[in-house]
Amino acid sequence: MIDVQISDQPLSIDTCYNTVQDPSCGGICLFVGTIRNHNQGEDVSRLEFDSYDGMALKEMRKIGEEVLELYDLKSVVLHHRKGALDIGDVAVIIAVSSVHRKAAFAGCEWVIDRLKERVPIWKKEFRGDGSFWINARP
Amino acid sequence: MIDVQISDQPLSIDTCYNTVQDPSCGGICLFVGTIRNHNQGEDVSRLEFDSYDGMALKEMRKIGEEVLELYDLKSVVLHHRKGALDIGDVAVIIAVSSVHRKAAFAGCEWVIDRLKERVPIWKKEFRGDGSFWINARP
Amino acid sequence: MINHTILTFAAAREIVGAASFKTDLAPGATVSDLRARILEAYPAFGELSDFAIARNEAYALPEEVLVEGDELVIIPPVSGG
Amino acid sequence: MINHTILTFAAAREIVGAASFKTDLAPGATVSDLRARILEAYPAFGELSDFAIARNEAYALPEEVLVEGDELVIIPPVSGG
Repeated sequence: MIDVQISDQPLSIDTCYNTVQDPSCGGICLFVGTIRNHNQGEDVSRLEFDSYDGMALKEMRKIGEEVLELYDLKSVVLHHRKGALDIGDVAVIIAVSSVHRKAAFAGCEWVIDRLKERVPIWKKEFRGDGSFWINARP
Repeated sequence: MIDVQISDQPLSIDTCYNTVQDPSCGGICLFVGTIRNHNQGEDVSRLEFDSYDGMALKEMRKIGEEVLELYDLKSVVLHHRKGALDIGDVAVIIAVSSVHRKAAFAGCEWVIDRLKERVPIWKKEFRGDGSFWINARP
Repeated sequence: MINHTILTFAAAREIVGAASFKTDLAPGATVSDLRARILEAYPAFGELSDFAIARNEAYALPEEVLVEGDELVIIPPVSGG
Repeated sequence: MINHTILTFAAAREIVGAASFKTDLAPGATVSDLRARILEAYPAFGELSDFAIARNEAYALPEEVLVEGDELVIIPPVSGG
């Protein structure tokens, strides 16, 4: 099962866990990405996510389909926030369930790596030295 | 920070998440081990954990100390259930926080692997073909 | 000529100063041609690390031919997660 | 002779049929000697995949000498998680 969402409301770890939980699965791996108070040596005060929702959801679903083909997983959930976030807020949650834990760890890490590579969502950091769209400039 | 617990009450993912969450950390990896409805081709109906609490807590703390030395982590939490559990119940939760996600995944997996190797906790499965202390017999 | 509307997000929106802009290209023009037109109209795109073009909600290859009504979007380097 | 109480858990408790049992060993006896005594008193331990002995809440090495008052525990193969 694949569930992908982009939301302007706080994300719920419990919701993601409950969605992948399955009586046939012994291992669930979750990754929670939160807003750090620093980056590249600068203090970060807050953050904004812009998202091209239609394509982002399609890319997230493709990543879900690929990870179910590549790893021995039962279910995968990808939830991403958009809009304005403060330090400590949850930006992204990935949850995957598997019969065996090794596949759960490998699959979960594969999903967040791919998400950061190709899902059209953009992070703007507000820091001491100005505000920047991350990765935009060389 | 290291937090280890063995409990006869249901474990809470939120509690583990909140304990490791830190404004300096962008990545939190959690592993949730649950009771599967099958093992070695047999249906499992329920399960009991026996624990040598004093030593188990010491070994869990040692694993916590070692993982903080080996990986670039901020905090680690290991909570384990004991007593009688049903299918789908949470047996163990590991949560680790890190500035970077790669360390979070690697550290979390290292902890559950070590826990399964050396923490004196034992699982008895009640299945169609009888009840067995897992790993006890060749 | 075919009229195309190009949508912008994030750093691309800051460069263009709007959520979209219009441009026209000859029939048969490709994604690669659109890319050249974008750099011509807004040279500041040359200062980004890179950018991709999405066509109908998927990353487009340079040789794809644009069709009237395509949803075309400039994708600056992503930074989700 | 020194009296030792050996605690049991899980498969070990099923073999012994109790949460503990008593045994005495000569002063200077090691963990290895205790292991031999356990197998002598309860041959069924030979049917386990393996077992370890914990002394004062840590895995004990075979050559460690037992001291009166040690907390001694048979550790069958663990299966937590």
